Amino acid sequence: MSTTLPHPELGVQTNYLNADYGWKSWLFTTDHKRIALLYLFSITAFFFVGGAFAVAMRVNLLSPNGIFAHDTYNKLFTMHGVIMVFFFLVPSIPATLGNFLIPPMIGARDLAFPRINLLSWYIYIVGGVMALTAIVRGGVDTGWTFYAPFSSTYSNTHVILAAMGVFVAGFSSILTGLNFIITIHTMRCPGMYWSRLPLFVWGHYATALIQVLATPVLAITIFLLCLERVLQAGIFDPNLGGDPVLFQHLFWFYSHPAVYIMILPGMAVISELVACFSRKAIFGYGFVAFSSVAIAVLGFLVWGHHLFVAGQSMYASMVFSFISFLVAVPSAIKVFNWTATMYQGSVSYDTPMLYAFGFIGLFTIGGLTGLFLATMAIDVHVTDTYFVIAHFHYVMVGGMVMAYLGGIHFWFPKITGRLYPEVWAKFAALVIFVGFNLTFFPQFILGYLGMPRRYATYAEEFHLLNVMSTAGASILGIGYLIPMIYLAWAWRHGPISPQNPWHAKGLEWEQSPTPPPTFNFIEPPVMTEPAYNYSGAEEEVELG
Amino acid sequence: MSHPAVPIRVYVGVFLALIALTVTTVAVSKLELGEYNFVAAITIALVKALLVVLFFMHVKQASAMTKLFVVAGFFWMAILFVFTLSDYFSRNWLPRGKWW
Amino acid sequence: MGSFSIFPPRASAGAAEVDALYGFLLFVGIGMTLLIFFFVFVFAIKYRRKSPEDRPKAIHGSIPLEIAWSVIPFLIMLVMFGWGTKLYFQNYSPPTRDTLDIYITGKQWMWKIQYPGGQREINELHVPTGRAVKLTLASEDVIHSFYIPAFRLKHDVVPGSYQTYWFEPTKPGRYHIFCAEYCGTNHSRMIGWVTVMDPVRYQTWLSGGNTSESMAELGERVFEQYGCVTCHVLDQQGRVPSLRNVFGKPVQLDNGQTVLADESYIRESILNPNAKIVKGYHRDIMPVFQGQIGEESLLQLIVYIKSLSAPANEVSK
Amino acid sequence: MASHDLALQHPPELKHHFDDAGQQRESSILGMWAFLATEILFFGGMFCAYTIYRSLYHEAFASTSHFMNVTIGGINTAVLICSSLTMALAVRAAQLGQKKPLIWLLILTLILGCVFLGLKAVEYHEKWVDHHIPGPGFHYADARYAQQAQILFYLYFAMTGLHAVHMIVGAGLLITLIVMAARNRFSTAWYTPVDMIGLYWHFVDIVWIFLFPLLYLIGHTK
Repeated sequence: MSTTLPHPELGVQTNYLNADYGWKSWLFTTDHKRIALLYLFSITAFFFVGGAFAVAMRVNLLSPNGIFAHDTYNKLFTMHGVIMVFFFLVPSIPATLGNFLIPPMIGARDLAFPRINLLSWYIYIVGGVMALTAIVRGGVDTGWTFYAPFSSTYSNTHVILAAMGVFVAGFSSILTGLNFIITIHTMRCPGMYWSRLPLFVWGHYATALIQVLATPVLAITIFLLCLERVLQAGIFDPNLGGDPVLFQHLFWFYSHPAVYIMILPGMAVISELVACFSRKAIFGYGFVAFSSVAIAVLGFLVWGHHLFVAGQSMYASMVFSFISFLVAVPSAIKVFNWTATMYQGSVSYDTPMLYAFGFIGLFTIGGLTGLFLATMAIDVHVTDTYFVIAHFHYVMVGGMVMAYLGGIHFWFPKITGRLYPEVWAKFAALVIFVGFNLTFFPQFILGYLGMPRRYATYAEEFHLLNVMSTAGASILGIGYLIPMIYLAWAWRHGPISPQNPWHAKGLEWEQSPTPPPTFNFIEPPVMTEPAYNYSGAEEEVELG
Repeated sequence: MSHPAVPIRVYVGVFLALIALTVTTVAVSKLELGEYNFVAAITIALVKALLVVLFFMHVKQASAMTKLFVVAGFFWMAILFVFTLSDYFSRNWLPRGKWW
Repeated sequence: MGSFSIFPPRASAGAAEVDALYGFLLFVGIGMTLLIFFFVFVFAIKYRRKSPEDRPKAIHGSIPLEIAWSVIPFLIMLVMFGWGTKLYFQNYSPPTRDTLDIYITGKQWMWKIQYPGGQREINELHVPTGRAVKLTLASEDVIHSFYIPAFRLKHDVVPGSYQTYWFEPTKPGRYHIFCAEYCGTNHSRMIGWVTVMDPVRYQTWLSGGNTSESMAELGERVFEQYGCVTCHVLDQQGRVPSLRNVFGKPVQLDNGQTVLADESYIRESILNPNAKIVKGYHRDIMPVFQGQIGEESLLQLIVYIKSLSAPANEVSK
Repeated sequence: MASHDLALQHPPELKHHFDDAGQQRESSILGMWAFLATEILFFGGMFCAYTIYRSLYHEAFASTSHFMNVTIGGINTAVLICSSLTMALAVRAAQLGQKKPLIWLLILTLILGCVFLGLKAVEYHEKWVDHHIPGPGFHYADARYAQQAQILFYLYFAMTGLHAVHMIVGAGLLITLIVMAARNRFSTAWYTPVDMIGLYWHFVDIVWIFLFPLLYLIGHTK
């Protein structure tokens, strides 16, 4: 960071980090910022556990005949999926950045229910420990989708323990979402109208809607699955009169909206980054804000596109396909508006903005390949192949993880009160971008060539592309380790940050000290201007 | 609550209505109405639920936001029902006409 | 490895159509990606920060632009939707007559394939060019998915029901069969080969196998073995409906609905006879066979019932 | 909680991060409704499964009604409606600051809840005796419907079981309320817990209002 601004010695001031000491002050805290850090550390741990499984998978796929036993590989991809989806991606941005930033952004002293916030972290940990126990005791091999009747009758691994871990973690997600919704509704400071909410908050509001309304259906589905596994009464087993497709309906009623739980907060972060590093009000604020809610609502109506080849009625498939195209429109609106925001702006290339560039590019590819999958005849060919793997990794890793890292860098000074080393950060961003594309782009080609997913061994002609992918994965893995190291270093030894190192707009930078005190503000905050008023205009014209 | 206390007779009236409806639903189930037995049972249950929501749970006097939350819960459940059932009911439809 | 291609072998008319649609999607997708990349690069470079004091003027948006970049992509997507839906219905709705019917049963972890003539194979499927081939897919245990990349087709094989799709092979050769729905330990070994042959060689191949009985004959034995014959006396209307000339015809039910007597209907009527009652007959006469008949025998039985309706052309050899 | 640096003098029941009691009450009520929305979808998933299997296996489901104890089910419906009335009156008493009626109404609600659970246990025992617990020991008189009836009993136990769990949780919450009320923790200005647990209790009642006709009264259609 090229900042040479004189900084006040904020280190001596009381802030949320030095307000209290000792492990009790952390484990029994109700401060949303400390809970966010608890989440940050636990999520990072799960990210590296899940990442380790991914590395093992890529190693296995170096050879067409595989290296590990089939059962081992099956457990690897299952545990990679379970850990990454339920214990990293779903809580990632909301539970860390969202938890930390929503109250200061709307001018509140804390979330509406601080104790429930802490409870949600404990629930998350209990769920995580259950899933990890399942792994340690021998793993689970059903795929993260837990499809019946394989999971309910045929698998002889620790399905119940792992599934109950997911069940429990779901309640953590529900409580986080509930807390956000109520906080955003009732705790906004004077002048913080809905039309002035930062887009970060809008994105999290939409995310929270999904968390609250979709997660309970996952819970009940897993409950029915576990009960079925115990009783063998046949609710999902066709040999006893059950219908396995019903499981898929109930499962995807949650799990498709859940991919929006995973991407909407990423979009929320990118809106902040693009505005700040272009020094511009976001282009089409109303459209970007509304598109988040539109994605959240329409996202509930498209789950059937996972069932085009599963024996679903062709007519139902047709409807689901159509709505799947519809949900692409608000996503496209976001990308266009971010791009337009840079027009005539003042674009700087600080690390968070590099991640934002990466996000826009990779999410564009991820989103457009989503159209291939919404097109039913193409989906018949590429579903359950590496094409799907590549598509959702472009969205989840290329999109969400990029946004997560961008957000972590952007708010690192806010969280820690210190600056990170800019050169290392830029280097790491580049390594991650290159590694990511080398890992996942070949998988699109593999998919169209017909390589099915979840294959421990594969046909000879897929060898070259798999080797490329594994090479990329090793670069990507190193890319993720670099920020771990320099961010940990900067937390202790980085230069002290001024209150607003980026000259960013928003209450969390302008009216809250860095790092914030326990109740975020010293003076009661007031919002006196529209969001993203980077031009400093006195009177704002009506928004588009 | 920001609203004044509801008179006891309202609660008792709702209670009596609920009991009456329970008796009705049992009685109706003894009749031979074919498919309409199901319709009747669900309709009566919906009326009962509505009474409880509006009066016992004070949604009648609640803020518009609370009402929106209540409606949202049921609306999303309707999404689950409508789309899932649409699959089951159209699974045996034959493709009409030739597509090629 | 020979020349590198982003397309797998293209061995059916349907595959060419899917590839054409894929080409359209690629064109649109790459075009959109380039467009966005172009603007991001141009804006990022042209409007890069020149001084830390830069305070660019705010632009709050443009309704015409927003409408344009919502509506135009949506119209393009409508084309994708229409085209994709048409192909989907086409590939999943087999022609109603003159198809070569092949029956596939998946189990952990192999594909068992039965031909109408009684030939059986494991993990090998032989089909002739120039003829519509209809696959009927059944599973004995978990969900599998029968995937032939060269035809750009797959369908989940769901236990408890029949799934079908069809294709018309055009190019002789040997192509992959994959199981595409995760099914347990040896999922990635649940693979096989489809061999497409020209019709003459196909006939030779068919006669080469040592088959004593056709599928219909095997089915007739099942019919006798399970005692179906005691009530379903052929050519006789009694307490039970006649089975002659039922298959492929619409059936009037006692609840007023009409269903087509296809494989799924016959399957349901055997396993769970009270589910659909033919108009004019009584329920609870036929015993429930759910869980009593193996998937392969059931398929033979269905082929037998089919043979009671099909005039000669169905029985090859 | 670091409350020493707080300038504002809050009333004891007002949490530090709220501006005033109105904001806090509004948050609590909205939060409770958001929670109930998740509960609606939680049970909704099971109701959806029920609806599908009922439409697929209509007759098998109808045949099970001979084994459902409509008397107990009906009495339990009445018991729950009574408990909803007493709960609603308890909230009213809290609102008017009438401590004694509040405590007695809460106790009455708790008793009615326990009656419901007791009758439920009797019913479960009947099912046990009849071998109607899904699983390896399941036995159904009508062999034609054995498998399909097992699915109904599976749903019966899953739905009523989860409902009973909610009742047990509700009973625990009622005990907490009774203790709080006895310790004079509530006032006309602050009785939010009574209000919220009231909402929860009524919701559990509504679930039963649907369970009763769907599980007990399906037999006579044809």
